[in-house]
Amino acid sequence: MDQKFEPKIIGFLCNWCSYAGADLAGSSKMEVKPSLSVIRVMCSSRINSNLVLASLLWGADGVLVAGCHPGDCHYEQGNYYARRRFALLKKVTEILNLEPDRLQLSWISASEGKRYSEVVNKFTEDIAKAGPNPIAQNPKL
Amino acid sequence: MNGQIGVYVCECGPNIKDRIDIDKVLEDISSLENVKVAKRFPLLCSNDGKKFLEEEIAKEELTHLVVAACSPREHEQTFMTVCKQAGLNPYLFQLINIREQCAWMIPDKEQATAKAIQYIRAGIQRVAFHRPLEPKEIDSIPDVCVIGGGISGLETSLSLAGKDRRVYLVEKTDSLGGMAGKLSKLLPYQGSELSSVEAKIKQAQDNANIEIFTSSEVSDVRGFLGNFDITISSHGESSEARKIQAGAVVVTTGFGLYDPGNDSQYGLGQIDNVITALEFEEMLGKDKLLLKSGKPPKSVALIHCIGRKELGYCSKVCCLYSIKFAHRIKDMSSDMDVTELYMDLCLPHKSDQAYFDEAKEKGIRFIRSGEDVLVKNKGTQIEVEYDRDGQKDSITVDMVVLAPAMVPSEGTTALAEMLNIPLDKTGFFKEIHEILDPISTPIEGVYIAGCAVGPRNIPESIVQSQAASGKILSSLIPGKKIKPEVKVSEIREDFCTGCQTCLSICFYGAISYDPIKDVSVVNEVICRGCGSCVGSCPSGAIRSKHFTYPQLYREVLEALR
Amino acid sequence: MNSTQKDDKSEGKAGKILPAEDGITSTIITFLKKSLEEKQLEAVMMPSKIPNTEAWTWLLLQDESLLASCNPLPPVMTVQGGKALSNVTKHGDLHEKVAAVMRPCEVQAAVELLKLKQIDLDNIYLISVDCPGAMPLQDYMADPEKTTKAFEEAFSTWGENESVRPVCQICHQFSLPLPQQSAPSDNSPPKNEGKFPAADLHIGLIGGDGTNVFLIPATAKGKELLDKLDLSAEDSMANWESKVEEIRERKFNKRKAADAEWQAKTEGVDNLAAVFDDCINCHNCKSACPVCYCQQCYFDSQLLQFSPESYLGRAEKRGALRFPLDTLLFHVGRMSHMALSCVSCGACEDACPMSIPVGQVFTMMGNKTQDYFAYTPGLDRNEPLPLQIFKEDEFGEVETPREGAEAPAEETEKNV
Amino acid sequence: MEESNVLVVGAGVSGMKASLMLAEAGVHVDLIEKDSLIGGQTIKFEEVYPNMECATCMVSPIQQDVLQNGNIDVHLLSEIEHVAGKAGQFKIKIHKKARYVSLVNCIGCGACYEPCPVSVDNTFEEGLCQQKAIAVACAGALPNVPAIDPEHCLRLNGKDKTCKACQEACMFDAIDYTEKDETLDIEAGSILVATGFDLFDVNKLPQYGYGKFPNVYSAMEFERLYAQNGPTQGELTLRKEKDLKAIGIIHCVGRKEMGYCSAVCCMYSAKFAHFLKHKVPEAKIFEFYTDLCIPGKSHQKFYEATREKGVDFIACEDVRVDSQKDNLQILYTDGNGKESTVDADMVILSPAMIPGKDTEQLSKILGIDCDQRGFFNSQNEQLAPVATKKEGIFVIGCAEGPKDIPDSIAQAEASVGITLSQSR
Repeated sequence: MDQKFEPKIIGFLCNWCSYAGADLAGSSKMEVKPSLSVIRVMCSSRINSNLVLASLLWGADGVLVAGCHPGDCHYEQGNYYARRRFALLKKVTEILNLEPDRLQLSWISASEGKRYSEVVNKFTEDIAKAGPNPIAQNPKL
Repeated sequence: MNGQIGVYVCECGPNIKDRIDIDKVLEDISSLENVKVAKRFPLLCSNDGKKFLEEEIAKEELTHLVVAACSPREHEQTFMTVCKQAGLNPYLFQLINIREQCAWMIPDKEQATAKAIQYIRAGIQRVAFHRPLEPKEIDSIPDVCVIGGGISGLETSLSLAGKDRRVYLVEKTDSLGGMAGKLSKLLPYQGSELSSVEAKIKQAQDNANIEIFTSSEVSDVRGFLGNFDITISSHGESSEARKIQAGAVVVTTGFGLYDPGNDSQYGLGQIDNVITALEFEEMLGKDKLLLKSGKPPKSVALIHCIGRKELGYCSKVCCLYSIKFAHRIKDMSSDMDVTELYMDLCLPHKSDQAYFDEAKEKGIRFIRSGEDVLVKNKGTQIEVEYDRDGQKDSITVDMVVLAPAMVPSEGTTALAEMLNIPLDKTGFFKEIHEILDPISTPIEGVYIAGCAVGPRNIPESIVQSQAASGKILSSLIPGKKIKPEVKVSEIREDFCTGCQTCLSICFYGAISYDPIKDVSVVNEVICRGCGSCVGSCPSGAIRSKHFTYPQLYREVLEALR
Repeated sequence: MNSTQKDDKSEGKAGKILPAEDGITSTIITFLKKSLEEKQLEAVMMPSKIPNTEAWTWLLLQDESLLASCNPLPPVMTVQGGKALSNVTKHGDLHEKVAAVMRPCEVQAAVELLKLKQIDLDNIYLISVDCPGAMPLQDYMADPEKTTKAFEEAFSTWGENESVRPVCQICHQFSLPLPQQSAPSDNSPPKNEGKFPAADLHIGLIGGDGTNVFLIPATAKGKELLDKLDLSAEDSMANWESKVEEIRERKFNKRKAADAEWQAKTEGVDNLAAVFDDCINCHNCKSACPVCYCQQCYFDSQLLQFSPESYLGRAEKRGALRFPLDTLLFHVGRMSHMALSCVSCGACEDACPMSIPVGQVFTMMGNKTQDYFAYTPGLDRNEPLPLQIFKEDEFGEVETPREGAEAPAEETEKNV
Repeated sequence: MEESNVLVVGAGVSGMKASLMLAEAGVHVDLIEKDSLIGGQTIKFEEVYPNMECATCMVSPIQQDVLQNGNIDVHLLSEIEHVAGKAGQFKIKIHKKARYVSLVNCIGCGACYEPCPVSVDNTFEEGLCQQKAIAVACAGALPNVPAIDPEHCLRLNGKDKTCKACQEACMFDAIDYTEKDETLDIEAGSILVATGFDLFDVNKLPQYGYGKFPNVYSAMEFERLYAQNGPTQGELTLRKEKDLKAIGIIHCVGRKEMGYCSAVCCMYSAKFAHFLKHKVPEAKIFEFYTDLCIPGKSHQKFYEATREKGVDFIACEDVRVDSQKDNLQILYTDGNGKESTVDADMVILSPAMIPGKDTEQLSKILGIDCDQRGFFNSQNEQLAPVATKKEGIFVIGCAEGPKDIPDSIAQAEASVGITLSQSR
């Protein structure tokens, strides 16, 4: 594995809380690792295994799904459904040991710029420790 | 596609210029397929910038626009307006956030530049899959159906009815006025409740634009904001159901009162001269306080919070009307001995405490009695046992008045099911957002006001009724069409298998099932575009406009390059 | 969401014992004939052998005479019964009373499809039959006679049998289905906690030594049918029950072992990839799967078709890109779509031209995910599908915790 | 008459909601706000009861909508100077203070803060941190444009007429020292007054030891101390370094003096306990109250949930704060008249809501009454709660009296209801 491995992480952020939190991190000039590529969606409940799994199997070193804290969802219940779907996918990858630790679900509110930077930087560190996603290496996939 | 995409990078003064090597960015992307031009500009959100973009769109005959600048939350609207003015569909545009989420959070210029390039490439990929979206316009009916003819329903109807807006006021009982009509005096101050309510009833009856249905109930509601089909059926078996159309529905069905039950600790129905607040109001109405024996009482105990423990909430108004009772008793005969037994005094309005202080000055006794009050027979009198900070104590009186908690009015559950709106754990109607939107429900065009939503006093109920009117008057304007959300979900019939998973998930009831085609259908007027349904659909039959799979996948793939 | 209303009778503790003088099959056929003759049923749907061939198929028959060629327990499962029934009733119920005689896993599939609005059971009597398992389709095609013999052997002994399909060897739902056990640690099979059983009527064969058939009403509907046929009785089912318990115990432990084995075999990217090495992307497993109900599969759709550049890009990163493409995305994706509804019927494995043990892998995945969500597919008609509901406070373990805080969901009482 | 234009005074959550509804109805709105940003008090809260929702997440979309709405003109640093005319045709003079920073040119990069030589207490942050003489009130302030504080700016207060540090740092020539206060003339059919509330000055009650003991905090100070977007980014770093083993929250501070209950203190005090149970789960938390005012259907549940977390609610009277060595001491008299004491490392005072300081003056300008407590008076507290004795003028939210956010919003929506219904 090359020395300075820069993880490629996909981050699905909900428009109302997490994306706003990311903006706040930026406007507060907090340092956030460039590893994460933000993809904005209206609500975390837009996200399902079709998107997360594809990202993982196409070589993402990590996938982050982020939304409003439970109870804060701009659409009232979206993040509860998102959590159930994520729980299932996470379980499936755990059972197959298909890089489950590369999938993460975090609640980040619009005022949590600090938390956003912490979540992203921590996730990046963990992934960096874990190394590149072996799936991305495997020519059979 | 052979599109002509224009890419414009905003220097944003030093903010982007100093932290991102814009020339490198331009060099990288200008070579990309479908990119017609790639340029930089000092400040695109400035008037010069907007003018510049507008000219570029025309000059370069752009089919798509990509702007790399600040967060969409800052200026997406700004640039979409520019597109409109330049005659380009504003949804064929993508704003790339290279300031907040790039320049400002990545100190290393090289890294920041690389990130910017990646985001812009993704944007170029994505925008190629954008579809032009046109705002829809739907006709709407301004008329309103108000369910419940209490003070809230009356207030709502009166503030809504007008030359170009009919109101259908449906009341279950045979008369208007509701609970407030049963009260003897305003609280806390002078002026007769009755007269004010009667005045409103009169106004409603005289208003040609208000059609009143007493002894009637709404038996069926279909449709959506601006277009409800409603059936009103009268109790009298003779008369047939009446079908009306309305643009909105306001639920003002009020409340019921907690029944302590006959064998309860309060001795209601067991012990003479133990009565409920409502019965007491009737006495006050007649200005006669009499015991069963026909003699006037010498002492009265008013017990607060009946049922609070069981129900788990405070009914907000009991403390104050109990104090009102005490005042009235003292006004009738100042030598009468009056005691109030309360758990915690709830005096949340600015004038409440003064009213309470006056009561104390009049010599009314207040005892913090805790939850466990026991009412017992004591010869011709009544003994009330209570627990005062751990010490048992008791008083003996001639009359006991119970202040029962407010509970949801009967029929609430059935009505909620008919309207497809939720109830909360207390059984009252649930606001769509308890803090920000206390009048609305998940079903757009269906509003809730007054004690149907929870315990409230009269002014609060009136405020809520006026608020419901505000909601309707600002959204359902005669002759004006409704403009629903544009970025909504859309179901592709050829994919849909009719499993109706999306129906069970949509919080706003925007999805219905078409049994003939055996597919689910999104009502774009109701859909708010969250995309929950899209996430729930395994076959990908639902497309969330502007956040489609192809669009998101292009971003993913670009990130993984 | 839906409240789990319990049916009056949850488990067939009592029922009717039919003596099977001239064989079990004909006893069952006679019972169905009787129901048709007495117009308690208008039609019967069950497997039948096409005359002068070895082919098995489903018949929706009204003409009693055709019953002769039918068999409630064919040696193979050519088409999953739930799927067959869905074909018939996808667009509304049959307006006449019809009995569908199927294997328990087929009944479970039917109920799962009911929840997915792909089937209508209003006028259907679901009749399940104790199932010794089915033979691998390949074996049967290779040598029908031998395979049929082997099946009859399994059928008569109900003992360990290596010749039935692997998923059948470890199937603990071979009789009246029971709820998924929610505590995977516990190694004893679950007891039925009075959930609404999948079938209306169950035909017990186990413990009858081939001389007795047990008619066990499982729902009010099933009971009513027996009443109308004057077959209501309170005969003890003790024999059947005890034997079923015993077999269930055995098979359940086998299943646990197999689950562990398959988890090990699929552990990690390389192992998992190896299992699906031979996949030719024909998607037969999907087509044969009863609970893969989508008419247009996401993984066949153009949503997953990209520009040549992007494929080149992927090839570049990996050094090579395998075609058929995204085999794992398809299989793991399919798991995440339907594992919670998988009834371990093995139809997929039978359908695989490359003999990939797809049925066994999915069974393992089904068992484990269903444990996690404490959900049993196709058992309780009132039990909502796990992905259509939520609790405000659950699955905290999958969230990154808020520093110095308990799971946010616990923050306060919320009304829903 | 057709409603042409409405003046909304105060851009708190009530004022913003009312403005948006009117705009939706096609009515033009002039929204004036005396501060340099919109959002009012709500944006200072980390979370709001009873569902502990993130206030920023709730309010920032509303702020965005207001700023981007074509029918709403927002005038910041502005106050009403004079009102003439009557309903349907009010003529209003607005005094608009100079911001010295152009809302058009400035893009909120913040490059100007650094070079400014002057540091002053950040009032938005309750003085818990410093800010420069040119600054935005807080992270994420909307509009995201700083203002110069003429009182402290060396150039503007004359201490150093040559200083132009910020101007030099600005790449967008957004800064103009010559900008002057101006007077706007606005015509409006109706006026909605949503000027909100202030909090009782805890300095006036020495018995609570505020100012004397550093670790006695006011409620609003605590809100900012806890806030993720606050001066400490949510870290509970006290004025006097101390690890929190016991915290006392004192309700009804100023209730006796003001003569009314503020309706919200019990709930937000319980909310504080929630916060603290998250941050310092092992710490003991005491709530000192006279009467629990938790009206409405969901509040008691919240209170009970708080108790279940082990928070100690004590009904008591005449509470005082003293100190023992480096410990704070809370003395009180319980229900049976018994004197007791509790040690604490931190004390939070929940002060009464009081009328905004300009209320009386504004009432004179508008020609409407105040009640004896100094809040605006409505026409009829029972039957016309948001109307005033003067037709066309409405009071909404806490300007009319203490209330929580939903009640304020209901009043905002109600005032729109009446305005529109009368303008038909």
